Parts: sequence; structure tokens; C-alpha cells
Amino acid sequence: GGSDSSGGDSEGSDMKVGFIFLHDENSTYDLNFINAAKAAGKELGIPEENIILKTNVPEGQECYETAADLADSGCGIIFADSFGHEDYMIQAAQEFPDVQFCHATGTKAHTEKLDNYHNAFASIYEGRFLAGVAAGMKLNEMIEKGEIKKEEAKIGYIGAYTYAEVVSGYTSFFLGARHECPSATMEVTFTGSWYDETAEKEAANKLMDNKCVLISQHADSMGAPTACESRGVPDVSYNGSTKDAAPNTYIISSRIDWTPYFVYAIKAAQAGEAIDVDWTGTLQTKSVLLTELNEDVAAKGTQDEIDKITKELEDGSLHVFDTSAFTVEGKNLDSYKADVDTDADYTPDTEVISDGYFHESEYRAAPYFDLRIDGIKLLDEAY
Amino acid sequence: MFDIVSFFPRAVVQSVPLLCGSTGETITEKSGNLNLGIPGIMYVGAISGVIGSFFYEQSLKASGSTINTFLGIAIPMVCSILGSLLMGLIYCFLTVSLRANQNVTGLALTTFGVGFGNFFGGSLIKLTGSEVPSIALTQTHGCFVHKLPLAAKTGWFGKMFLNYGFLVYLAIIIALIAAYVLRHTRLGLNLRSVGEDPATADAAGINVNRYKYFATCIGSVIAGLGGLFYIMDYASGVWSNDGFGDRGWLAIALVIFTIWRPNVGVLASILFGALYILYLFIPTGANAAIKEFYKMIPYVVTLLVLVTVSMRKRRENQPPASLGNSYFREER
Amino acid sequence: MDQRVPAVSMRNITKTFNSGAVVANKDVSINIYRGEILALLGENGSGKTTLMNMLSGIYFPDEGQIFVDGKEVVIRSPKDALDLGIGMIHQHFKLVDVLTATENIILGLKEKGKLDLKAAAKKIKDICDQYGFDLDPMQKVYNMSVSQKQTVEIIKVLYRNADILILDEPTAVLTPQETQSLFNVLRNMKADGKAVIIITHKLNEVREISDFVDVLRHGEFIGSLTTSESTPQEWTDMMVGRKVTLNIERPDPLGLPPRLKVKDLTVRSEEGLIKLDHVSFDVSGGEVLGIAGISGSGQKELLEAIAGLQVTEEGSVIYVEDDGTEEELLNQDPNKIRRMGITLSFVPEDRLGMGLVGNMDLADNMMLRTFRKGKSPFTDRKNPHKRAELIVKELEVVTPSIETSVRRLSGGNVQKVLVGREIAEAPKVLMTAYAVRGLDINSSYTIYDLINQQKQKGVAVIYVGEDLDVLIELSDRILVLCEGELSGILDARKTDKNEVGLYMTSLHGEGGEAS
Amino acid sequence: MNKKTKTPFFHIVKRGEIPRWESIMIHAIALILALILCAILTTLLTGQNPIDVYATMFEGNFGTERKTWILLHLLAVLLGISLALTPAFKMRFWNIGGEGQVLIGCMASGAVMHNWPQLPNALLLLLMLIAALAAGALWGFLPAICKAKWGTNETLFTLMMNYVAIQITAYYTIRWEVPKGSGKIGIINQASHKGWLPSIAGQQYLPTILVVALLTVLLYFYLKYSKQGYEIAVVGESERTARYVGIKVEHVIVRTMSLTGALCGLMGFLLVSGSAHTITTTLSDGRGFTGVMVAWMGKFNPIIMIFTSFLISFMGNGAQEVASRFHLNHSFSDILTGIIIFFLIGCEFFVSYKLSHNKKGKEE
Ligand SMILES: Nc1ncnc2c1ncn2[C@@H]1O[C@H](COP(=O)(O)OP(=O)(O)OP(=O)(O)O)[C@@H](O)[C@H]1O
Ligand SMILES: Nc1ncnc2c1ncn2[C@@H]1O[C@H](COP(=O)(O)OP(=O)(O)OP(=O)(O)O)[C@@H](O)[C@H]1O
Ligand SMILES: [Mg+2]
Ligand SMILES: [Mg+2]
Repeated sequence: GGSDSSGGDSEGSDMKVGFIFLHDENSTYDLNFINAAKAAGKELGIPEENIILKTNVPEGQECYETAADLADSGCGIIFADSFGHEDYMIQAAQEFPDVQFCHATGTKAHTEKLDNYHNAFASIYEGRFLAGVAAGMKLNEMIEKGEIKKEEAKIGYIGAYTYAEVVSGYTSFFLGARHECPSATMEVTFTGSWYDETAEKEAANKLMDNKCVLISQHADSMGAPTACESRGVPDVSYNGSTKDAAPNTYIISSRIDWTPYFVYAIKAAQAGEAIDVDWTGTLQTKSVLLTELNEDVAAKGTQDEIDKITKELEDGSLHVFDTSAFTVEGKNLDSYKADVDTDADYTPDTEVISDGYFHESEYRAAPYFDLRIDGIKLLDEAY
Repeated sequence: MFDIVSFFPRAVVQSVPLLCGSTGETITEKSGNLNLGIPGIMYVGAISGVIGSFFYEQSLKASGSTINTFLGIAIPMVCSILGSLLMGLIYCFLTVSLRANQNVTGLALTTFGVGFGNFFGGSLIKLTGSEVPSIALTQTHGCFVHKLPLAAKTGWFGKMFLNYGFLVYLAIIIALIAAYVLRHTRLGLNLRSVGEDPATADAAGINVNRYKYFATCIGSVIAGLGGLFYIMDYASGVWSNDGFGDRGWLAIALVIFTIWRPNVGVLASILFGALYILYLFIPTGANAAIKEFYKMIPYVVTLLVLVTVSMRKRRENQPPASLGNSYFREER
Repeated sequence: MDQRVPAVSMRNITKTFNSGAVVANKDVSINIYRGEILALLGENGSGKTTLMNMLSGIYFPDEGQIFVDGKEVVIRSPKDALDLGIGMIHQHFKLVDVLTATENIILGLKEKGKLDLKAAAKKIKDICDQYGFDLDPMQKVYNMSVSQKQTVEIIKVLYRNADILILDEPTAVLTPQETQSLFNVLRNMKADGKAVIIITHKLNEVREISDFVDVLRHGEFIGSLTTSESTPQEWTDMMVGRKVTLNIERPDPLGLPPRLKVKDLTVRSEEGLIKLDHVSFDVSGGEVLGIAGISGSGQKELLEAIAGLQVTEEGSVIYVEDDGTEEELLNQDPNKIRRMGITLSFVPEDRLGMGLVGNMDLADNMMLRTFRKGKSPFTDRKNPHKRAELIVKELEVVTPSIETSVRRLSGGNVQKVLVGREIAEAPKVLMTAYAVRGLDINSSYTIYDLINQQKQKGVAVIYVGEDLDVLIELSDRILVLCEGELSGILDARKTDKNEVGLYMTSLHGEGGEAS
Repeated sequence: MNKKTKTPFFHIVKRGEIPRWESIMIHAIALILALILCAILTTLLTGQNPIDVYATMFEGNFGTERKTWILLHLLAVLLGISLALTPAFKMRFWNIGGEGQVLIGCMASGAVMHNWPQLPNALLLLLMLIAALAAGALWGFLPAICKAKWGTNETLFTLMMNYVAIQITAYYTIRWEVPKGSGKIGIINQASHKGWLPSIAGQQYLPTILVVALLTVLLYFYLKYSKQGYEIAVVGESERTARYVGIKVEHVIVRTMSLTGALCGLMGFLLVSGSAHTITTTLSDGRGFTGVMVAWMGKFNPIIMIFTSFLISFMGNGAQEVASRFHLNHSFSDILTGIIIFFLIGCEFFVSYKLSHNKKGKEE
């Protein structure tokens, strides 16, 4: 292999930047990345022809091929957006030591120890927590209006997979909701796919049939929001506003803005400086955002509450995974070893609880919170 | 926890695309044409409706007026019908007029149709510039899901049988009419004979090519309505690429499952619809992977039925005898 | 000429196939009048069916005109023909198997109102009563016997009130009784003023039913005769094109011991009809055993049973090896039987459907028999090629090359390839059925020569033929079958056509005195 | 009856044999027309001039050495799958289960690779190969035996078997997922390269390409010159003839479909061991269906199939480049593929038939 191209040597603003996306603009998830890529390019004044976007790159050999092809065509830094791209990015990183490979959502950079391979994520659990706050306030409003009783404040949540990224997401969302509405409970169901309109829609319907009065999801299709809209059940979305399709039920959505990371990494690559092995965007870096609040649906005062709690999260007076806020099998935790170093045996390897809270996304960028806390029922596991 | 009153309607809405697809394919196959292009046709039926209603809604937005229910239904319907009709015509032109191989034509039509749907879907999505990439035809959706007036007042009965958009009833009515026509009318008799033995039908004065064209095109249109239902009713007017999935293939499977009887299809498609989403309702316990086996259920059931039917070998349960062959009068 | 207006007049019709390579009809003109029955005669492949197919709309003529009742018409499809009152009963049934008789009969009709099968069934019953048919209107065609299917075909035409009726070899599959009732129907129709055209190869039927005879030869119209004023000999001469006296040199049998011993062979058809009834005979190496009988008297079943292709009910077929050991052939693997040296060269109706693969070339078709030979996983292609070349040369097969697919050859040539291949197998027993069907005189002689050569090599030859003259001249002994029973075994050198004919039509020739 | 006296302007007649060059010409013209239509369409949608578009396509395939290797690999995989499908199709067995047969081959070899990384590499590769062949053969055998025994509809049977294969694969990708819950396996044996086909001359895809090249030659001889190939041809042409000459039709059906399945399994092995090094449900990527079209358009002749699969790989790959360069949706390539196939199968009509102008009847 190898290439005779000028890959790593090109410096300054004429350096090409490559992006690898799992799908194209038609996927919520990828659109978020694509927009960020374009925004970062604009912010850094990189000419459009030097930003190469490769869409619909499957999580397989094609990813390696695309990465290598981008390196061939002179890219100094290459990003990939999907979890399943990771191994192939590593493969390419090994082959092109002069090119920087940055992988979003991956978990292996800190164990692979390659100089040119990096992971990034954002503390989206904070965004979820805030979205959960909006949900909790909505539940309170429903209780106040007498639409439901206190103990009927049940949230439904549709998750794609059962791994830490999703667990961390629904738990923080739930904790946010319970922060406002202490009687809230949650049911979670999994679809086993990031994008399956029918499964997500039917999962939402199932949850609503189970008397969930508010729905949120961590999967990419419009299945859940539209199901909620048809039945008038409020929905907290993910990755972007779904107001167009669900004007009467959409409340708010949290999302990651990847622009700050792209700008940071590209700048570093241009300057020939080292890029963080694991980079975690936060509320402060403006990596974690909430999308427009739908005032028509949200409870009164939601925006103020969100602003207040944002401040608390930012100044560290509030922690999302405060161990006093949740129990596992009835007990508060003071120690937990998480599987931070990815391996096939899922070996727990790192102590992650200290100072009274679970340190999410600190030992690596990607989430590793995988506790099953009380108050959340996993439907698929219950016979 | 399992609640039939709420599960049944879910199965019914799942069944409609399958029913439309299988009614369409049954009619087509009765003329001796094996149209493996149905999956593509259903995509085209859906996207054509979307295109029509998209531009209608855009024009409404521009002029600031509200949607007219009649136009809101008629425009996507007509577009969908034209779209799938065109696909049917391509198939007929190639297989009937040019006598191309039906399997290859069908497969190519599926490649083409799915690509067509996703391509134009994707391109329209770009036009909307919305934050979440989807075309949300919420107003049109509203027109398509007007429920029957009694639905809310009749309790479980209303919930199970009256609480659907009109396309659900239309699909069932079409299936029943198709069954009646095939079984009890001259038209149906002639059509069946074309599929069984075109040379005989021809000698009896039946215009074989015309029947093949008509049946295939009507079949395509009906199948296309299944795609339209998916988007405008089930998916709430939101087009997302590949959302329709492989229902088209299941619809073809259903044809054999129902031994070429659209009236059986009404129930069979509800059964299939139920099986299709059943996995979401069966708990997995700690082994989440087992869900993937549950997803196999509809296919395994089809296999079992297929093998049993073939073992019984009743003459009436066999596919139309000339299925898959092209007909040329002077061939001997 | 005739002052009446013909019901149908076909003028200067030409029809070619395969881009003009095959001229099926050339400048043919015929007339059919109402109240008359016309017999259309000609050898196989002379274009009779093609001509009638143009009348019934299956084929479209290249050139020529068709007049119905004096008006020029263009018949583009069967529908046009039906609208003109032309109904045809095809050589091969055109019925939908999974439908009932009634459904088949009303197929394609444009009657007003809703489909009323009961009413239609009633009407069908009436027709049955009127003409004396026996038919269950609700019976499915796949459950019917051949003659029942034939009945449906006839009623289909009657139901449509066709007044110009074409029957293409309707009697080939009927028993004599059934034939008689069919003829009664035809006479009734004639009396009703309908025009009837019948195609048949059975000259006694021509004599019995027709008023006029039109003869085609090699696609051309040869002449028209009044039935009552002409003789079968004249018709035959016209069909063949010259006076043919067969003179086959017949070597004496070699007098070898029996090669095959057939005992009490009994076969039933799928419909349960008896096809062969306790037939017993021997055949020796170096002799030609001719088999005579009306078509469908069990010849096919007999040969196929010996070749292991036919399920038998009872009996035995013993093959005697050169060293005298005997071996039972019944219920054996056809391949094994072949390996012993028993070849059946059978010329089915569907020439390409069974004995040959139409889409393969000559060499590949030679391989059908030989491809298994040898241990190599690959086929030997040199020998089949050589064999094909040899056959092409010896039998004067007209073909552009050895690499031409057989489907492209004419029927006669297809047949030469088939018979040539089977004989080239160097058999111990050679069975041929209708080996010269569709062959011209020259080729027929070539085949006879080949058969005699085989005989002289010590091969036991069973020869099923249609032409009695040939049978008598070629065979050493003649076995006559009558409705599946052995009617007699005659010494060919001592018998004549009359005697054989008698044995053919009645068991043991009881019907009359052998002269 | 007056309306009936109009002679139709032309009617269709079957042609005799036509010379090979004429047949090639007809196909070439159809291809050119298809390309023109594709160019017009692309221009309408992108506003680019067609020359640029085809230049971009060419660049997407031959722009760099790597791109060429990628094209060759795509071509090899598609051709391999098409070749695998050919024996069954030649026998007129409508197998649209190539997708599942390939996938189950992937699954089987991936399973071996995942579960026994400690074995010596050569043995591991051998076991992977055997597992893939066996699994593929089973996927071919099942529909074949039902078809042979009861005449079960093979089109539907094989279609359903695709889904069964997909779900089995989905099950195991979750069983073996890393990290827990992600539903992905990732590259298997990434560090040790156990069970990976070795690169030849530094080229990772070369082994796959060479195997497929060999397969092409073998299958050409198998179909054309072997006894079994001959039997397949006879059964495909006419079952009655086959029985008449003593070929055991049921036996041939089962044997041939098992072969097709096994070869699909082989392709699965090559995909997993030669390039992907993982298992996902999308590994065969629709090529089980595309392969049917390739085989058919290549008239089941392995040599012609090289051209048809090249055409489809080239167009697909090129259209991706066009899509990426001009920001078009990637489904664009499916539309182009569809159009080209329509033209290529449509033109067969002009090989077998022609329109004959009707001479007017002579006036009297
Ligand atoms: N569809 C066709 N395609 C090509 N050739 C044909 C076709 N139909 C008939 N022919 C040819 O036309 C010629 C006349 O055939 P036709 O069937 O009319 O003969 P026939 O007189 O009816 O013979 P038979 O007594 O065997 O029924 C033959 O050479 C035949 O091979
Ligand atoms: N199924 C078919 N499709 C196309 N052409 C056919 C078919 N069957 C027969 N033919 C053509 O019909 C022609 C004549 O066939 P037929 O068997 O009737 O010949 P024939 O006149 O009896 O020949 P011969 O003069 O050798 O006795 C052949 O040239 C053949 O190419
Ligand atoms: Mg005839
Ligand atoms: Mg002839």
C-alpha cells in the first residue's frame, strides 16, 4: 500500500479535509455531521473543493477503501462519523501514518495508541438531561391539569441498541425528567437498528398503548415522532427539531454540534500540532445543543428552567450522574468499574465513580455509563 | 400486557401495503406475468404521490391558503397511479411486446424503482431544507386519515374496525372486488385462461396481449397504492429513504401464500402484518439477540406454507401454468 | 365454374417461416362451399395446418387474400375468425386444464350480462342432447379422457354457432365408435348448411365423410377432386407427386435365435384404459419384425415398455444375450437397458420435445446418447462431431453446418438426425417408430437401406410403420395390433395389404376371409 | 365486417439464425442508446455536460491505482456471484436466493474465524472455506430438494431463504458484538490477521480476483465441456428429453443447486476472508440479485459475463463518483443500472424477431 501523494505534507489552509459518512443528507444523524463539516470548512476558510465529502460509506471494507482513497487524493485529515467505521479507520491510520484520522463516537483510540488516530464525542448526556428537564416539566403540567395522576407519569423511550451510548442517553434523560417530576418512571424498548421506521413507530405505539404519556427516542427515523403526532402524545426528539412533521407534539430535542471539534482538529492538523486522543465536547464548547423549544407544546417556564440548570451543569454544582440521584437495585453506588477499554470479553476495567458522581466521558470520549438504575423498566427483558 | 384491541389495528395498518402489493401481483400473475418489479413499483407509487403532494403543499405555502381535502387526496392519488402505471407499462412493453425475460425485467424494475424512489425522495428532502431530513406532508396526511365518524363512539369495536384512513378500506374493497372478478365474471375467466394457456385463450378469441397489458398495469397501480398508503397514512406523510423496506418482496410471497386469492389475502395480509411486527412484542429476556430470530417468523411461516401447499399438489393451487413465459402466437 | 358463392375462398395464399427459409404455403387457392364437407389432404408438413391456421387467425399470411361469403376479409387474430363464424378444432387441443368444460366452452365469448355458468351448462346440455354427446359440463378438463376433450372442443365450436368448421385431424385420437358419432355430427352440420373442412390422414374416412378432396404437396395446391369420382390411389399419387412403387431389396433373415421374448405384456394408460393386452411374441437377430395397426393401437406403448420408458401392469420382456443368458428387462433402469444394446428410435409427435434438444447443435445432440461414456469428467466431443458429420453425409441431412441448432432444421432433417443417431449406437435390438414419418421418398429409402444393413449385421429390428406397402416389403414378419391386442403375426412374404388391413381392423382378421 | 378489411401495417415474425456480428451490433446499439439516455438524464439532473459526466465516471474507476483495484475487486465479486448462480439458471431453476447463499457463506466462514482464532492460519482458512461451502450448499440444497420432490416454487423458497440467512447473521452479530450492546462485531482478528487471506504482491484483493478468474475458467469448462455441465444444459432445455436419455432429473437439480449454493458460499468466504474481515447483514449488498441479471444478460456464458459484470460495476462505481462530485443522491446509480438493463434485455427482441412489413393483397 502506501501512497506517493502529498497526504501529510500539505499544510496550511490548502490542506484537503476528508469526511466519511455512513449515509447521506437523508439521515438525521449524518446530516448533523455534514452540516458541521460544511460549517467548519466555512469557518476556517477552506475552499469548497478541498472539503471532500464521501456519503453512503458502509461500515465495512468500503470505509477503509474510502479512507485510503481520501488519503491518496491528498487529505491531511479524515473524519468518519459512524461507530462501525472505527476498525477500518484504524486500519487506514496504520497504513497512512502522516494522515490524521479522527473518528466520532469510537472507543478505541486510547487503547490503540496510534499517534494519528483519535476519538471524539460530546457530553450529550448533559443535553439529554436538559431535554429530560423539559419532559419532566411537561409531565408536571399534565399532572397539574389533571390529565394524569402523579403515579401515571410514565415516559416511554425507544432505544436503538443496548450499549452504553444509548444507556447513558436514556438514563440521563430520565434523571433530567425526574429532577423535575419525582414521580416519573420510564419504560425502554430497543429496536436493534439505528434506522428502522416501522420498528420505531410500532415501538412508540406499543409504549403509548402501555400508557406512556411522553415519548423520547434514540434512533434516527421519523417513526417515533410521527407516531406521537398521530396520537397526540408529546415527544422529545433527538438530533434535530422534528417540528415540521410533529407540530403538535414535538417539545424539544438535544443534539451534538460537531463544528467545534472539526474546527479544533483541522486547525491542529494544519498547524502540525497533536490532536487529543479523546476529545469530549461540552456545553461550554457549544458542542452540546438544544434545538428550538416548541412553546406551543412545552410547559410554561421550560426555557427558564433549562437555562437555570444549564448554568448549574456548567459551573459543576449539578452533576447528571450524581450518585445520590439514582439507585441500582435499591442501593446508592459509591464504586463502579466500567468497561472503558473495549474488549471482546467486556471486562470492567476502570473505576468511574468518585466525588459523588459517575464520571461519564472523562476516561474516554465515548459514553460508558451502562448501569441499570431503578425506575427504568426495560420492556424487552421482561417476560 | 398483550392487548389485542390495540395490537390488531397495528397489524391492520401493516397489512395494507402487503395486501395492495399482493392483490396487484395476483392480478398480474393471473395473466401469466411474474412481476418481480413489485417492490420497485411500490416505491414509485409512493414517491410519485409524494412528489405530487409536495408541490401542492409548496404551492399552498406560497399562497398561504389551507389544504383542500379533495385536492389533497386526488393529487397524490393521481400522481401515484400515473407513476405505477408507467412502471407497469415499462414491464409490459419489455415482457409482452418485446418478450424479454420476466424475471430479469422484474428484478431490473425493482432496482430501478427503489433507486428512483430514494433518488427523488432524497432530492426533494434537500429542497425542504428542514433540520431533520424528511419531507413532512402533514397536511396531506391529514386528508388521508379522516376517520369514520363512529370510530370514537363505539368502543373496542370502533378501535379495531372503524379507526382507519380510507385507503385501508379501499385496499380491502379492491381485494374483494378482484377476488369476485377473478372468480365470477367473464373478465376473470378470460384473464385466468390467459395465464393458464395463452394459446388457448388466443384461439378462443381473447386478445392475450391486451389482457396481459391491462392486468399488469392495473396490478401495478394497485400495488402502487400500497406504497402511497405507507407514506400518506402509515408514515404520516413523511418520506424517508428506504423506509418502505422490503414489503414489496413480502407482498409477492403473500401471493403464493394466499394461493392466488385476493379475498384470502385480506386475512392473510393481516396475519402477515401481525407476524411482521410481532417481534417487537415478544420479550427477549437477557438475550437481546433472540429478537433477530423472532424477525424470521414471517419468512419461516411462508416457507412452511409453501412446502405444504406444494406437497398437497392440488391442481387448483398451482401457479398459473404459463407464469413466467412470454407468448408468441406463431411459436410452435 | 361454380356459380355459387363459396363460404370461404382463399386465394394465392403464401406463408413462410424463419425469414422466408421455410415456405409452408405457396400460392395456394382453395374454395369451400356451404353444405359440403371438404377433405384437405397432404403429407406431413405439406402445409395443411398452416393453411387452416391462417383461416382461424393463428397465422397471418405473407401474401394472398381471404374471402368469406364473397367479401374480402382480413383475419388478424382468432377473434376476427370467430366473428366471421369460422371455428377450428386444432390438431393439439386448445383447452385450459384447470377449468371446467363449461368454462372452456364459453371462454372469450362476449355474451351480455353476468357470467352465468348454470345457464351456460344448460345450453351445453341442450347441444349435447341435440347431437348425442355425453358430457358433464362441470367436469374439469384435467380429469377428462382424450375423447372427452375432443367433445369439449367440438361443442366449443358448436356453442359459438360457427358455420364454417375446420377440424384438424380430429379422429387421430378417437375410437371407431367415437369417430362414427363425430361423423354423424358432421353430417348434421352439413345438413344445416354449414361448411366443413376436415384434415385427416385416414383415407377411408375421407371416402366416408367428404364430398370433395383438396390436395397439398410441399405447400402447393395440387388439385381438387370429387370424392365419389376418384380413388384413394389417385389422392395418394397426388400427395406424393409421382407414382411410387416400392421396391425394397429384402435380404433373407439370418435365422439367428430369438433375441427378445415378450410375454403377456399389459399396459394401462393413466386414464385407466387398456393400451396393451397380454401381447406375446419373439423377435430374433437378423430379422425385421414389422408392426402394423391403426394409429394408437398400442404401438407406442409396446416399444416404450421394452425400452423401459413405460410403466407396465403385467408380463415380461426377456432379453437373450449372445451366450444365451436371459435377462428380464421390465422395471429396469432405461440406461441399463440401453447399455445392453436396445435402442428405441422413436419419432414422437413432438419431434424436438423428446428425442432431441432443439437448442443444441447436431454434435451436441449426438452426445445425448454417448456423453456418459468413459471415465473422464469431461465429455468427448470429437467422436460425436465425427458421428454428426457422418450422418450428415450418409443421410444427406440439409444443414448449414454441424454447429447449427437442430431446431432450425426442417422436420425431415430433424428426423434423419434422430434416426441416424440411434442407428449409430450399434444396437443389438433396434426399434423404430414412424421412422420415415415426414420424410421424402429419397430419404425414406435411405432409412430402409440402413435398416436392412442393421438386419444383416444380426440386429433384431422392430419396425413400426404406417405405410402398409412399405411394411410388407421391408419386414420378414408382420405383427398386427388391434386395440391393444395381438391380432396376428403374418409372414410378410406371403401376405398382402388386404390381409393386413383386415387384421388391423378386427381381431385375428375374423371380419373376413383372407385371400 | 368492413372494418376488418384493413391490413395491419406490420406483424412480428420469428427470425432465423442471425450471424454473431449482427447480434453483437444489436447489443452495441442498445448499449449506446442506453448510455445516451443515461447521459441526457444525468445532464438534466446535474446540469453537467455528458462528456464531463462520463469522464468523471471514468476517473472514478481508473483515476488512481487504488480505484482500479477497487473496481477490479467489485467486478470480481459480482462476476463470482453471477458465475455461482449460472449453473442453476442454465438449468432453468429460478434461484433468486443468491443473496442468502452468499450471506450464509459469509456467516459460516466468519463464525469459524471468530471462534477459533487460535488455530494455525492455514487450517483456519481451510476450515472457513469448508464451512462456507457447506453452508452455501445447504442453502442451495433445501429449495432444490423440495423442488425435486414436490415441485415447490423455487423463486419464493429461495427468496425466503435470503431472510432466514439475514436473520441468522443478525443474530450472531449481536451474539458476538463488541462492545456489548452495539450490534457490531468490528474487524475480526484485527491484530493477528488470523483467517485473513494473505495479500499477494502487496495487493489485498488479488487473491479474490485470482480465485474468481480461475472460477471463470473452470466454470466455462464445467458448463461447456463436462458431463455434468452437459446434463445441466439438457435438463434446462427439456426435462422430457433428459428423462428420455436416462438423466435423473431430480438428481441433477439437487446437485446443481448445491453447487450453485456452494459457489455462492465460496464468494461469501472470499468477501469475509479476502476483504471485509467481519460479518454484517449487508455484505452481499444486493449482488445476489444483480448477479441474476448479469448471468442472464451474459447468456450464461462466463466469458460474456465478464463484460456484463464489468459494465454494471463500472457504471455503479462511476455513478458513485458522479454522485459524490456533483452532490447527487447515490441512488442515482440504481436508476442508471436499471436503464441499461432495460435496453440490453429489450434488444434481445431484435435478435429473435423482426417486424415484417405486410404487402398489400393484390386487388382483383
Ligand atoms: N410456427 C411455425 N414456425 C416455423 N415453421 C412452421 C411453423 N408452423 C408450421 N411450420 C412449417 O410449415 C410447414 C407446414 O407445416 P404444417 O403444420 O402446416 O403441416 P401439416 O400439413 O399440417 O403437417 P401434419 O400432417 O404433420 O400436421 C412445415 O414445414 C412446418 O415445419
Ligand atoms: N418450432 C419451430 N420453430 C421454428 N421453426 C420451426 C419449428 N419447427 C419447425 N420449424 C421449421 O419448419 C421447417 C420445416 O419443418 P418440417 O418439419 O415440416 O419440414 P418438412 O417440410 O417436413 O421437411 P422435409 O422436406 O425435410 O421433409 C424447418 O425448416 C424448420 O426450421
Ligand atoms: Mg397439421
Ligand atoms: Mg415433412
